[in-house]
Amino acid sequence: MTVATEVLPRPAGPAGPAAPPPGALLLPRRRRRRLGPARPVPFLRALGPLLLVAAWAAASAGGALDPRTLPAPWTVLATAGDLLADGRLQRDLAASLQRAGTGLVLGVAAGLLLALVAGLSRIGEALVDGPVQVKRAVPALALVPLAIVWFGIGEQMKVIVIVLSVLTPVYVNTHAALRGLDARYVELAETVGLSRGAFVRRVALPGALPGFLTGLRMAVTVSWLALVVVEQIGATSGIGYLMTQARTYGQTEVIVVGLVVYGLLGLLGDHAVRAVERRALSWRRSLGA
Amino acid sequence: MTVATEVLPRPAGPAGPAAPPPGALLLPRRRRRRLGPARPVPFLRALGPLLLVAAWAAASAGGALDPRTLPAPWTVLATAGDLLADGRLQRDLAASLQRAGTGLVLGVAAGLLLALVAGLSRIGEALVDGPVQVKRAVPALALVPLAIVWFGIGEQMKVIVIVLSVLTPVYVNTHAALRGLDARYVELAETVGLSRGAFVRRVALPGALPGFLTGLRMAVTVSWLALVVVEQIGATSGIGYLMTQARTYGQTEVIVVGLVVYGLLGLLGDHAVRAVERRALSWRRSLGA
Amino acid sequence: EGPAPVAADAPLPTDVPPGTRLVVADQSESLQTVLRASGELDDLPFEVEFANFTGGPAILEAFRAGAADVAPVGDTPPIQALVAGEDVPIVLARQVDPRSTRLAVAPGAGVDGLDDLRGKRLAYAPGTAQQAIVLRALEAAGLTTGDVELVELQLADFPDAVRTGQVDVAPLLEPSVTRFLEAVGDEGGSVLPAEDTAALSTGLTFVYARRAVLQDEARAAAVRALVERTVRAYAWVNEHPEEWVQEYYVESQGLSAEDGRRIVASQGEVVFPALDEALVARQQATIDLIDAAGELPRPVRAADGFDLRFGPVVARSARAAGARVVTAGR
Amino acid sequence: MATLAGRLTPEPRSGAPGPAVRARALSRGYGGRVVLDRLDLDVAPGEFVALLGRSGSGKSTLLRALARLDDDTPGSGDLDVPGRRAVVFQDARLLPWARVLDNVVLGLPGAGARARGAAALDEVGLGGRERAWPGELSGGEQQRVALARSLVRDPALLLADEPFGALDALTRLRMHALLRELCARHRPAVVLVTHDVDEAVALADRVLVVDEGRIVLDRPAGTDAAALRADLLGALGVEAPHHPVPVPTRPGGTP
Amino acid sequence: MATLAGRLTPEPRSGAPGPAVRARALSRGYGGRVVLDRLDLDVAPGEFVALLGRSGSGKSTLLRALARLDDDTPGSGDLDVPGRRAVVFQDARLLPWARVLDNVVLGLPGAGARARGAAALDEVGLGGRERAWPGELSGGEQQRVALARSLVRDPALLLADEPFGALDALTRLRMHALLRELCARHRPAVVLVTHDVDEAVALADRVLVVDEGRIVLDRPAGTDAAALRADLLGALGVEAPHHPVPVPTRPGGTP
Ligand SMILES: Nc1ncnc2c1ncn2[C@@H]1O[C@H](COP(=O)(O)OP(=O)(O)OP(=O)(O)O)[C@@H](O)[C@H]1O
Ligand SMILES: Nc1ncnc2c1ncn2[C@@H]1O[C@H](COP(=O)(O)OP(=O)(O)OP(=O)(O)O)[C@@H](O)[C@H]1O
Ligand SMILES: [Mg+2]
Ligand SMILES: [Mg+2]
Repeated sequence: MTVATEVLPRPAGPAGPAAPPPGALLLPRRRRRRLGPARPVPFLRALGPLLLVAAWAAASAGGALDPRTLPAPWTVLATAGDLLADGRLQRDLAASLQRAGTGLVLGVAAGLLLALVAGLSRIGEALVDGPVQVKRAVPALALVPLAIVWFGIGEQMKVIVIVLSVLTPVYVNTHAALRGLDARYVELAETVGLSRGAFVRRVALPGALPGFLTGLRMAVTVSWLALVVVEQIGATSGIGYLMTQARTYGQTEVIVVGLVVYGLLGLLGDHAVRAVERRALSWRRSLGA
Repeated sequence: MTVATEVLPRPAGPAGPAAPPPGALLLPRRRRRRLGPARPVPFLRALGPLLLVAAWAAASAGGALDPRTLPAPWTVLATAGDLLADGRLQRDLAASLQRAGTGLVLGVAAGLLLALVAGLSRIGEALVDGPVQVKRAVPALALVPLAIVWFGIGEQMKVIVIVLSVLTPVYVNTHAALRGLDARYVELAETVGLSRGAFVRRVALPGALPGFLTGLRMAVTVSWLALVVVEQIGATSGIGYLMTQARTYGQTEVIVVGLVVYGLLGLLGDHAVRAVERRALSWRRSLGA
Repeated sequence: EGPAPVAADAPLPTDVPPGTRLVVADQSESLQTVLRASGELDDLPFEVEFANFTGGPAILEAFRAGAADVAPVGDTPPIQALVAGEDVPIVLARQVDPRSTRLAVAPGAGVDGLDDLRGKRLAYAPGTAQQAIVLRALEAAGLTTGDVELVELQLADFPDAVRTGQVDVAPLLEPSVTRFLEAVGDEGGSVLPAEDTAALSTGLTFVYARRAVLQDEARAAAVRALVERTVRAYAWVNEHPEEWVQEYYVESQGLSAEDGRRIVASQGEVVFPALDEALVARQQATIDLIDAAGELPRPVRAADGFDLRFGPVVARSARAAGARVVTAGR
Repeated sequence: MATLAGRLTPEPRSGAPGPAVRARALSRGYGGRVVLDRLDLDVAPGEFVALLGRSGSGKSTLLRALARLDDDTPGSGDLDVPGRRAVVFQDARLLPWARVLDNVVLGLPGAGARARGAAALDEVGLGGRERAWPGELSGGEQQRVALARSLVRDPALLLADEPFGALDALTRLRMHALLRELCARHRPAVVLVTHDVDEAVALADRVLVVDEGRIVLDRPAGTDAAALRADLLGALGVEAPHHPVPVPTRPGGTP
Repeated sequence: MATLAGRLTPEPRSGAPGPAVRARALSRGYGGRVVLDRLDLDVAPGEFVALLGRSGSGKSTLLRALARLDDDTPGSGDLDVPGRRAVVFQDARLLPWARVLDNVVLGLPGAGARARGAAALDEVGLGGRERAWPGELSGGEQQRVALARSLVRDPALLLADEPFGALDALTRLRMHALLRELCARHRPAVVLVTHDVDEAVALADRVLVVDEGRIVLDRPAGTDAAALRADLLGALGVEAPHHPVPVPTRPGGTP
């Protein structure tokens, strides 16, 4: 017979091991799950990106990386410093943040709304789902000519293209989550006589929240990626514009500064949504919790 | 007191309403859910796209749509006919299908694997998650120069870029689903002494399947969208190439043929994954079932 | 850093050893098609691989990666290469009718000549020949970039933008010029007279090659052979415009024959500017123009971007094929 | 097993207060398998009916039909039920993302709802746990929250599917008392599924046993409890013990 | 409530067969609230222990600790348990995406596993439902599948959390018989949580009552059942009825 032995810390004190301690002692205990991940370790997530940067630095220093292909991290830092000293990076970031932010907010709202319409009624699904799938399948670049004709070349067009890009991951994930909502909760909602609005608020939305948040995580990066496309049109600032410009003249360091900014924003955005997720889904007892 | 009355069909026969029918009768009954969508209606999903096309046709016929902006459906059909007669559309489709298909298969496998690694171990997550988030945040266009340097300008590079694009939605969705896996099933797996492999096969994968399939639905379209980027480099065929070319010469009809092909492929791909979904998730009793 | 100066007198090798291979970064399959259509690909003394690219930046990236050896381009990508510190000297220049680029004016924009450009919105695409054209138009009108609104767009978006009045003026090529006039000609859309804008464009396109390739005996000889054949091929185009339209625009690019003819007609006769100091000066003028507009990240020298050893090769081949050799003016 | 009781009451349609529940020839089944077989059932307003039956005999299926939650289950028959229904499911069915109190007051209108909900929680012994997540409750606590959810409502028909199954004897008695109070206050028709014969005898006006999709025993409670108990156990296939056990009606401690 | 029993057996470490379960000063709690309060427990190999207690008294918490499933629950104490454990959870806990038979044989190695699983399903009265989805089963059927899952295993320690709660009297008796058979075959140590005093008395070698995180009653079963029954009900706060009820050991119908 296999016998596993576990010895937990006992309270310090005069009482020997035979005598029970004076009061119940609730100490945090180390998680030793055999399956599934261990307890989260703070900052461990930073390991991957740090290793990536370390490998990059090593390859650059060792000469394995042609600096014209991928400049060394310090070169990129220096370039970033120059761009900051110029005020260019700040200006471009501010412009892009505004565009991406506006597009993100509107796009997430639109995606959520469409997902609710399509997820909760057949006729809504019939009308909404196909067009969204088509939109999703169509390259943003190819929509630009239409967007120019219909919405001009100003901020409006840019925000609309971002909204359309952001909308789809939110829609797809929220819609799938709604469709996967446990039918037992819908039954419950019916028996307690929830109105449609209350059903959406109390059951549909919280139940689909995990899916929505996954969609949101994708939407955050998509809003940034769309900048590369929209800031090629009638823009004179923005991080996408900066990168297109730099690509024209092969300014690899500037491109890589842009990429690093994208990467950092991606990590930050993801981190932010995960923080929201942890709070909003604190009720969940799941593998990752 | 509100009294709802429901009258169901009775078996035809000599027995009047007072006498019970000769045997229990199991007839399909109309679903009348107050909350949540009604029973699925076949082909209803086609309504949205059909309306879209109808609106397009009406606007074209009525002169509301400038044919230079968006040619009429019949013009596009005629152009598609020409391209088919040429053999060009078939050739481009075949080339793209092969690229997208290879990239899709490899990318889905890679995304799934990485999601498992990151979802089931902390150290795996530390190593994998950050870099994938960074990758996800970085525009594909900006990766192309590096891809050229490392993988050349041939098919290999194209497939790798597609793989990288496809990987992320599969990863993000599967990872989120794994993390959301009900801890009670993990406990069960531990008490019945499942090995890690069996746990993945019997618990983790089936439990994360809904998320994975949502990721797959996005991956299918992403594999096509990536073509627009990769077929700008070293390609002389493919639907992305076709569209880039057409854009150079302002051949709006050809662009729209490309868009329609994209839209159709998007709908088809989505349909296919949903069909798989319906079968694979037949055990689910959910809102959308 | 910057590229090392060219040893102008170093002899250009002529022997192409067997097994020599060149990768040509083509654009829209133009070089490939002209060589094949004119029969110049037959009995080629070296192996060639054509890889198709879209846009100058992508080609530059391919050069940088060593994934391409030679490429045909417009007149500004070599400037970008210089700015980027890439050593890719020009080995062949070709010129079409500069009047092929027209300035299209949106309906109601109120532009009848270059003098009316002040305060207008001009379509602008950095890194393209059209960039220089717009800047030259401003120069000709005595304006600076501050006197107008430059609207940065992708080249492919120019026609839509000017047709719908998102910009007032945009440089267009065929077949867009004709389509533009068909679409909005009767609403007041127009193109400025060809004579007024003839001086804005150089009509130049180049073939350039990586320095490392030119420093390699075998591949330099192959480039030389490629230059000779390219010159002959374009001379063939001059003689066989209709076949060219069919082979290239219709067969390869999928345009209508009508559009193809329009393009070929607008381009006129292909001539070959001598690869000499005059051409270098002309290119330097373009560089200075862009630099003066504050659009160059750093000033560069045009002379660094030519391999003049190819000058005699081009001239000889052109004359032998019956094509005109011209001196670049300015 | 043969049908012991068909219980065909005369058509009450054209009278004043008809039955609260009226089912005629109610059939339901899954995948061709018949679960309810032309079942007839009347429950008068205010009547308390206990439903017993083997595991898998169709009790929950019947309750789901009475709750009109089985629109996608194949079947046939006539059914009249009141619109104001409350259901206690066999699983506690708490929304995992809503705190305990929010689960109790789910769908309750009015300003006083939360106060009533908190009072109900207190009554089921969960005062102070208002802000707990359902996942932080023990099995019996979850069941009591589900019970509290039906206590704060005012249904014309209460359908309860083994609402006391996970409770210890004392807690169970307290919950019985609460249920009786609810009945006294609002006089709903009640259909209670239970496996506990004594519970059925103690609480109900009438006891039914379901088997093979039909009602095989239908008896008023309250006359001869011992005989009823024996008959019930007999209908359920268990040899009855010799001595009937009166279930204590008052818990030992304070309620 | 005062501690009625501390049950401190002399240290058995240096003997031959030590206890199967040995817990010392086991404390567990959630968010600072103590649920298990320095609890000591020994279960001998092959011993059958029934665990009673009010709803929320910490029975499941104790079982989870014995199953070593509570590594993330704060607490302290010493615990020795065998490695080969089988657990029947308070919820049936079937994988919803696996068919019934796959749920039963989950993690079972060997070629004969499926045959044994099918046999176990047959024993719990679910022969023919092998390919059903868990969602298609009634509450009691799900519970029986969970029971079948533990019947096909050969544990040194069986932890069962109200495994019969959703079963009718007859089915419950049949399941008792199956559990007894399992015990006779493999002689596991058993800790069974139940709310049914009679069930505890009928099945267990020893009966414990948990209250306020401690064991307040620890008595061998089998001597005076009536007295034990009364004491148990007393410890649970219920006034005992006058006549003890012997639970029938044989079902009325054929098993
Ligand atoms: N969705 C379903 N699909 C197929 N069969 C089902 C479904 N739901 C219930 N059944 C079957 O119908 C029968 C009756 O189920 P029901 O839930 O009504 O039983 P019950 O009397 O409530 O049993 P229990 O006391 O175990 O809860 C069972 O055999 C069950 O397996
Ligand atoms: N995850 C948790 N977080 C906070 N409190 C918890 C948690 N799990 C259990 N509890 C609390 O601990 C106490 C003991 O719970 P436990 O599940 O052990 O009770 P139990 O004796 O099994 O009750 P029942 O008979 O109702 O199942 C309960 O009051 C419960 O609310
Ligand atoms: Mg049931
Ligand atoms: Mg419990």
